[in-house]
Amino acid sequence: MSPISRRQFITYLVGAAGAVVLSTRVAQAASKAGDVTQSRTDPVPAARKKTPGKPVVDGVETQAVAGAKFGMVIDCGACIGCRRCQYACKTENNTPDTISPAWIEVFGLKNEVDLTGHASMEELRQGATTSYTESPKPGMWYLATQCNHCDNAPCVQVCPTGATYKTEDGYVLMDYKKCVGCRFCVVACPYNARRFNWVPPKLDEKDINPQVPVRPVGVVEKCTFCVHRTRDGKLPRCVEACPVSARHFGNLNDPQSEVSRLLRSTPNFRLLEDLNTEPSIRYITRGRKFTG
Amino acid sequence: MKWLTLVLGAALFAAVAWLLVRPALAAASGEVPAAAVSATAQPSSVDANYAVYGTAADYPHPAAPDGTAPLDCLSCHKQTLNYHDKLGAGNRACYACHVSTDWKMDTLQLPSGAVIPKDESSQLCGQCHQDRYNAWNEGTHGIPGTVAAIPCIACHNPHQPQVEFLNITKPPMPPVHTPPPLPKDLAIILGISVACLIAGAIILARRRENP
Amino acid sequence: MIGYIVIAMVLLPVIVLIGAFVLEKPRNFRVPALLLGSLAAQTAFVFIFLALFGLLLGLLIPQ
Amino acid sequence: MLRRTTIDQHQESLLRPLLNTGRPFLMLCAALALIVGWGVYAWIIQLSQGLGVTAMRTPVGATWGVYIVNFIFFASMAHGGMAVSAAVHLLKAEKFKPLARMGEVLTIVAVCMAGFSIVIDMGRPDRVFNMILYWPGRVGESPLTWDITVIILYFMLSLSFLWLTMRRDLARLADRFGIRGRLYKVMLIGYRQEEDKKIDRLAYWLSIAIVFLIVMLSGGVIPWIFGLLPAQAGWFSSMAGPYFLTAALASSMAAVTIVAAVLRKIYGWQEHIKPDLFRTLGVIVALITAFYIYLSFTEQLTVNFAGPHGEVAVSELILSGELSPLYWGTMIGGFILPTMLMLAQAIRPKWFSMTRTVIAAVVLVIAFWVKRFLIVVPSLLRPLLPFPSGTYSPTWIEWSIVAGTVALAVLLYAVFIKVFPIVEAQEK
Repeated sequence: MSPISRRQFITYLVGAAGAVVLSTRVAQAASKAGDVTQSRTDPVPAARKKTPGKPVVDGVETQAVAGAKFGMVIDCGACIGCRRCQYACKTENNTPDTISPAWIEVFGLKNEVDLTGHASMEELRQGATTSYTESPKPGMWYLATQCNHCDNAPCVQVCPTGATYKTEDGYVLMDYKKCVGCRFCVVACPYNARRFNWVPPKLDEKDINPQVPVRPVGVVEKCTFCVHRTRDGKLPRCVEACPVSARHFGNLNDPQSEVSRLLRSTPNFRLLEDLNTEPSIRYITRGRKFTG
Repeated sequence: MKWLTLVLGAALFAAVAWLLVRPALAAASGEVPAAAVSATAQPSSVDANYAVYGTAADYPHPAAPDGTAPLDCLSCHKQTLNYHDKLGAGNRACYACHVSTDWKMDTLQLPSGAVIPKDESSQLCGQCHQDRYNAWNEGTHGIPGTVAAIPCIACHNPHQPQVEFLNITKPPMPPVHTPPPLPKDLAIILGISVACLIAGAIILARRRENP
Repeated sequence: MIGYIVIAMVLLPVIVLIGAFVLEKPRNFRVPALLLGSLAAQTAFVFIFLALFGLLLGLLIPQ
Repeated sequence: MLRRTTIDQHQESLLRPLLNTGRPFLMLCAALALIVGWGVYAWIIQLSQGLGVTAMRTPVGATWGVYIVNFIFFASMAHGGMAVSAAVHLLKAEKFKPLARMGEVLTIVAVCMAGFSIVIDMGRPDRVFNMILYWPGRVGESPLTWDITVIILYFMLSLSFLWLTMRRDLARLADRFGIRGRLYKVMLIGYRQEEDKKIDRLAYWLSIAIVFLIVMLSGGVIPWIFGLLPAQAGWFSSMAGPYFLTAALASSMAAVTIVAAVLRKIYGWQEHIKPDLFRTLGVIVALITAFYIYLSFTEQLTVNFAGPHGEVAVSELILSGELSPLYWGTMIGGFILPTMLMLAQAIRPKWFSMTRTVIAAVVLVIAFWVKRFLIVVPSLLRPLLPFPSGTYSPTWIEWSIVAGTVALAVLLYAVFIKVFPIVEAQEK
């Protein structure tokens, strides 16, 4: 007679496995809580809890941050149009050369257009450039756009397979494995933030960031707010790369976060607000820090 | 007396610890160890420069500087200074920032006389542009700790600080994919055969109608 | 959620009309059975066709 | 006895497509097959190299192009035939009876091509089954899912309708043909003579259902793909439904006119299909097109009078911009002139000419294809954010695939008339 029956043994085994998994999780959570980067912005609230279940797709194992709603503040008064964010994003997110422009697009807009007199979009368009002349140029201002991670996202609404979805912590993400490439979301997005893989991506093996999946041909992709970084308490790559601190990222639900403080203290607006998309990117025109 | 010993000892300990730890830290973050850079810079970095810009023979500097005689920069370098010409006349303007004896140009000199490595040039700019340097330190041009902060000279040419922006704009995005060309021969053959078939069909049908 | 209304708006009248046809005199078992059978068979066919077609195209598309 | 022979001869003439297949027919089929083959070749290039071989681009440029235009075009082509058929069965418009099945077959073929066009437009056609797989979760929101649902439903109802109403003829012919007869017998599963009465009722009720589905498809879910998107100026409109429905009915009735005229000419069915029928069809098409012209006018008037920036940018592009030659050419040469011609024929019967009517119908069908292009593309070329103006001119791959689908539709139609009786037998 063995001291324990087979059933008991299995029960113990399962229990032990569970305990190991649990302890690893706890250890991970503890280590994560400790290593929140000491940056100016702390995107994740101090009492950061992970909701169980719902492992996130895209090959990135992250989980929604409970109680958080991430958002970005872009200061078009500070932006000098250098497109460093665009390039940083491109390398961080494995965007191939065939997707052009990459996920971020920076408009250079002429100052001569009298904005207070309600310039028409046509006037703006005529005065606009997305060409990469040396910047900043006198008489130009710059407007950086990317996926707005709308709360009421038209792209999520129209997707016939649910390949794009809104997460509880504010991201609009893509499941590249579900996407059939109908591009309905592309035409539904008023910000033209979505990109399509018209041809198979060509990337050097050494340039690939292993944290971000490489998208196959024929699927739609877009800015993810660097979900693989930001859910772990880091900043999106574009925010890090900005040489003039025109970008700020954080938890809009946390009144102490930098974005919340900025939005409380500064007048702000969102793009195409009348379309009721509720974007998560807000724009301010605070200007440079040291102009005083 | 007891307190003084304690404080001095603590300071000594801290300094030693700092000297030991700093290179390790710097190495970990991929930067050139500051302690290793002195007025006589390491040969390796000079070699690296030569690898890029040419050989030692291409540089008609004193082969073995004694470290005392100031160099006559302007005898060779026709550097025009815009705005920064107020730093001094002739070579004195160069010495305002560069170490007068370091022909390898690896070091810079603060007004206090302290020598700093070239990589920390922003500190030198801060000697006059204090407010901007403070803002820079606060992270206006990159967040300390996450990515290397972009130094002043990344954008502002130190010799022409007002007129020239250096290397700030990233190049244009690469062109998009172009569709493959039409296989003309195949298309012509197909067009002719389709036209012939349709014309033939119509002619035959006509003939059958009115024989 | 508006979609459920749209689909109900499409499907309900069609179901009602087919129901009217089935129940109307002259009563007949065969024809309604054929109609419903053909609808069911076509649904199955469309599903299977799409699945197989997808598999076939999967061979051509660079993965 | 004599009278019976005439009726038999009369009936017999309707079977001409089944009885004799001449060399011209085969040559025509070969030509069509060549075009289809060319389209398949282009499609294989597109599949293996990605949609980058088209001229579609995003975000600057058109995200949807001629494939979606083709989709709307074919989906709308599906309606005229069914409308004629429904008129026969609901309103007892016996005059149109010879056209009923021609229209039904046109519907089946066109719906197939519409579905195919969507698959061609997809970046990952190998995942087409995902649309079915995730249907339950997405049907609550996605207009494209509604679209797939209604198109499949429409296709199934039309096919069932065609099959069940054709069985009477097949039963009569099953013994006359060898291989085809065997196929007929398979399709005659469970056939009894007495089912004909019930089939008549089926035709009646299904006609109502199908007319209803026409409204829900071309006046509903297809325009809602466009009309529900505030992101695209020029699309976002509650008028999209009636606008698309009118275009669908006009273009597909014109297509029925063409098909009927061609078959009448080739198979000498002058006794069965009277010229008067074409005049009536022409008047119907002309009236619907006139209504469409009116709708186009109100659309542009609304946009330009109120003048919202995005809408005006799109309107400018088609009224005075680079697409204006296409727009005005379509409106004047494609819509107004044929409409006036057909209406003139209605007023003065002696002006009527078969050839002119058919040419006008052909022009209308092409014009409606171009008009769909002018609905889909300009809005995509004028985004709401200040992107530079993109352009879109389809590549040879796109034109080849479009030509291939059109040729495939004609080819399928040609095959059908060789396999099944295309005209319902008249009962005297």
